[in-house]
Amino acid sequence: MKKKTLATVISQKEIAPGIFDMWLKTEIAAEAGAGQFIGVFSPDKSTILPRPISICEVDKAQSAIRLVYRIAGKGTAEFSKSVAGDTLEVLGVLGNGYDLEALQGKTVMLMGGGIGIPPMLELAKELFMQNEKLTAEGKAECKSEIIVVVGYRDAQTFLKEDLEKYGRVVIASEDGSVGTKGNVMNAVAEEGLKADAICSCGPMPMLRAIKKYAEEAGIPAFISLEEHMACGVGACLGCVVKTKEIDHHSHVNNARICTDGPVFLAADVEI
Amino acid sequence: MKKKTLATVISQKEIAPGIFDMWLKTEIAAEAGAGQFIGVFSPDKSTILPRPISICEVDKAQSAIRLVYRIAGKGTAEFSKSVAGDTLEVLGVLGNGYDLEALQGKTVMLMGGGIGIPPMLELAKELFMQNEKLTAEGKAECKSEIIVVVGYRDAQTFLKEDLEKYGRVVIASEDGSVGTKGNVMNAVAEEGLKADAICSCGPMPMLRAIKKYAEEAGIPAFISLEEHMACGVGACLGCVVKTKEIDHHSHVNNARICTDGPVFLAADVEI
Amino acid sequence: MNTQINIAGVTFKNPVTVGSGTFGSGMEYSEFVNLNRLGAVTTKGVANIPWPGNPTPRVTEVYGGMLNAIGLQNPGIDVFCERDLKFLEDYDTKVIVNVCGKSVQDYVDVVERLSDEKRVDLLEINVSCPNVKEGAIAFGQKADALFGITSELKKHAKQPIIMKLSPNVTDITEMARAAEAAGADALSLINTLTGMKIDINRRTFALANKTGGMSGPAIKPIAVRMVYQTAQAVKIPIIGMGGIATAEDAIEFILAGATGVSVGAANFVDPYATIKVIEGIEEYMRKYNVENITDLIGAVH
Amino acid sequence: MNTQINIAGVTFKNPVTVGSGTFGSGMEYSEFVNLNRLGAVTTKGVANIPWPGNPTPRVTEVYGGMLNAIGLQNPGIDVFCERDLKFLEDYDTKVIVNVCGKSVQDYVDVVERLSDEKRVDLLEINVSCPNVKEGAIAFGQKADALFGITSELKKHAKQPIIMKLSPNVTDITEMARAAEAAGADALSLINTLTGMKIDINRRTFALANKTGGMSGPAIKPIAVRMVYQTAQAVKIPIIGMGGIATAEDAIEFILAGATGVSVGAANFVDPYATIKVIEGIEEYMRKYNVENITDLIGAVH
Repeated sequence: MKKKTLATVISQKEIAPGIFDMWLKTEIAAEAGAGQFIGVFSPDKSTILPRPISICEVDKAQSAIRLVYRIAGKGTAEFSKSVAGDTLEVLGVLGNGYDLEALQGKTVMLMGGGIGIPPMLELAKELFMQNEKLTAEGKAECKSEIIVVVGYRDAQTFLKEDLEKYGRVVIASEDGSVGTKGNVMNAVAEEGLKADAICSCGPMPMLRAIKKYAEEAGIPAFISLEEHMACGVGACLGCVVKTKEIDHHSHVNNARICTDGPVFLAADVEI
Repeated sequence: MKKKTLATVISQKEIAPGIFDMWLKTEIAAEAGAGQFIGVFSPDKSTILPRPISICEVDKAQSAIRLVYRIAGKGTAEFSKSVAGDTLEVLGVLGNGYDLEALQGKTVMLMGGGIGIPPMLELAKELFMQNEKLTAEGKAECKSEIIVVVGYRDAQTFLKEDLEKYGRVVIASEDGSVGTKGNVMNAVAEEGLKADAICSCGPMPMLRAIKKYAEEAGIPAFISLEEHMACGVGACLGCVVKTKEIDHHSHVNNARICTDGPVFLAADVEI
Repeated sequence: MNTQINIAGVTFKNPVTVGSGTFGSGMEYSEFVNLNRLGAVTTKGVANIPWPGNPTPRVTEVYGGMLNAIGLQNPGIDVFCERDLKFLEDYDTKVIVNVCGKSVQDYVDVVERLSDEKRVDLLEINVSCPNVKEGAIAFGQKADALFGITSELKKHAKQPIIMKLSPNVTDITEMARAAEAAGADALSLINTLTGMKIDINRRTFALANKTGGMSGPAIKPIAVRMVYQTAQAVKIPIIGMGGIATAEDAIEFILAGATGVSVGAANFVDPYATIKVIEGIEEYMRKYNVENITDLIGAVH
Repeated sequence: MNTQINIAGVTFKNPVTVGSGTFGSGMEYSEFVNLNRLGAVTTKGVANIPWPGNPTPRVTEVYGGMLNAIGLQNPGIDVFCERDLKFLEDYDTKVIVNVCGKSVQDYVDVVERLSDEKRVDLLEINVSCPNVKEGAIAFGQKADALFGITSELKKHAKQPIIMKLSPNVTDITEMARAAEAAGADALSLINTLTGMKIDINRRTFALANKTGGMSGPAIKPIAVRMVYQTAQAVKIPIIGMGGIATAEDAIEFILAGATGVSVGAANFVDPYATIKVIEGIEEYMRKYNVENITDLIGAVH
């Protein structure tokens, strides 16, 4: 069940210029999974709306959620100042998340660009754990092969070590300082990567490229979309994306990113 | 020179229900004196204006100002949460303050009611120090006799011990739990107090009673007025009081409490 | 203690409803609040046919508030009746259906379609949405046009009608009087104020629609003023709204002359806001020994 | 880098001035800021005779802003010329004198009295103060009345005149066009929005005047929208204002179409605000390699 509740900052540090890594202790963790997000409220009352931040990692044993986010404005700047012991109001858990079962038995490319990288970590982790579970159950053939392809701006390769725990990590950087010079698609080409499915989060041009690539390759791409939101729970109709087919909620081909998404099959949305 | 600057909270505690006692370290202390005030800004940006708070005590050696204030709304509620080490923006020093020389050689009643009591402390202290200086200079006949008359709501006699360091303290309380039952004027009557001058701060009905009493007794009463303020520096004309004579600034009998006051000779203002 | 109020013959258990468009039809927020506790649910605006709304970005934040330019996206009256009204059948709360259109006939179509719907207690006529280009707002900014559409709808409506007024006018009382004269049963105000935000780094408008309707705590003083002025000008009841986030805000509107109050953008800030407002009003009544909430309506004047 | 702008033939060293009534005539703030750095000082409104203003409380705070009902207290034009204009003689900044009145003749008297004052570069005509009961605001809320007073003042004024527009209108462009058609040299907008606050514990109005003019960051989106709309409607320059507290705010107004910008209530929040805005604009120009600030005026449309 969604709720608004008070979370406690366990730790926070800046892991790259303007990019913060915060662990929050919150009951919301119990229901949180890969591809979902939470709304974080700024302590300053001049900024009133929750900031949608994707979940980077979940530690259910500790009731903790990890957020890795970029300062994008007043709200994020404000709560980036929070330190261990401070409290923050949060709303969640929000959104649909990735369907792990649909990825069983497949080679999956997890493609993250920039601040779209963090949600790939929880996804990699959950796929890795699903693999372990399947092996234990004697269904090793249902395991997914995990290839993580991440695109950075420069040598600030935040979360790289975390990602490497769960699969092969291929890197691209815009300035060429690490891995393939260019973006994630350049890395796929350079490394000759092949996959049966793609999961991705990142800037719109990257998602468009992935949608096109997946269509040509005839494979499904699950992409996580971003849009300005107000309520985060599907009521305000602020964050919509055009869909190919008439959807059951809007009846006007406008799916709500916050509740029908943020993860969509690329073929279903017009981006 | 007035300035807006960052002050550091040295300590803060609640000394009576809803009444807070805060010491601030700030360069403004160097120019601060009895009867003046500073503007304190709330850390929350939904409340934008400075809160005018009268100075309760000044420690120039430590560059510190003591404020004792009541929570009156969102702004004061917000900065009452500040703890040692926190910073607060302040504007000051503001207002004219009391003229200590004018009180030399006189029996002075310092009359404070409720949250008008705090400024009486710095005034008592400065008069006490003036007395010591005059004695040292061999002008003991110019000393002031200090009688502090303070009116509380109940037995929560905040600042009583501090005041007793500088003069005789006579107490009234509305519920009769301490001293004279009633207000400061009741205490004056009951104790048969006489004075050559009055300095006062407190609620408007009390100030009106003091103005009347002083007129009848033929003595000067210096009263400290309060009004909603915006700028605090005399520009916005928000906080005016009607004056008996045409004043040199407004030319329409409207003195500015923040700059022409807050201390006025009662006979000069229409309250 | 009696928190009941009456709007055009309909008794609400308390004065608290929601701003149209901030609460869907209650479905999404029913996960957070017990809808039975609300005085009424006011639904998202519905038109005769589905409307796709505006392109994104549709929402953006401003100091103490937000701008929206949803453009009244809605699935049309048929889906609304089958799905939204059906959903509300399970709840013991009044239902105010917000009606939008681009022409008088559009509004008439919806009003007539709803005339047999038992679940609909009141109709709120949205003639003041700043985000729809085709005409609708014109009804809300010209007194004669407002008079015209109000009297036409009164001929067709089975339920009492509430005219929702735009604050983007020179004289709100002129509009209020026109609506009252045309037979409106109640008024609701204010709709959003037209605002704009520019992203100085990208040098673009923050909203695809350029302008958007401003809501949130920032607009409350303007809303309170208009409710007060309107209460002095007309006899029909007012549902006050515009920046209500707390019980204190709601009471301010009631003291200014509002009979009902709507929690709008505050739902986005705190999904429990409606319940907190209801409980806070009760607390205020206890504190000041107010027996009937109606004693507070317009008590400051 | 060139930050100079031109309003009706008067060159300002930069676009930054202050909202009338928020800065006195500069005296009080000269303790905080070097007035020589400002593009212009806009003085507190002055009438033909001294005005006592409204009773207190005159100011109150609201979410993200404040309400004021000073009621244009001023010492009258004689004292103003002797004291305020004399004070400003020592500074190298342009002077915009804000003029108020209760009748056309009142305004004419002040304008004529100022016609020989060398220290006055521009006149700003306040026909939009919401806190004065006698007529003044009517000039600002009716296009024909605005046209009338503007053309009358143009006959008497030696300095260029800026008509200061009220935001409390249905269509700001109608007012702007009327002023332009009547010969106004420039426009300034927005004046304050009429608001109200009620103290729910005392059950009284927070202001003695009941209503007050709302200013502060909360009103910025409405102001930006009106500046943008006005810039599309007229050719004369606009001084934009309404919630400007930072350089980012000022640039937003310039991109929306303002040639000059005024820092208003923000002076109360931060007495150094004007200087910070000036420095921040320069920083923005450096960051984006803007050679002339005039390249930014109306750049988003």
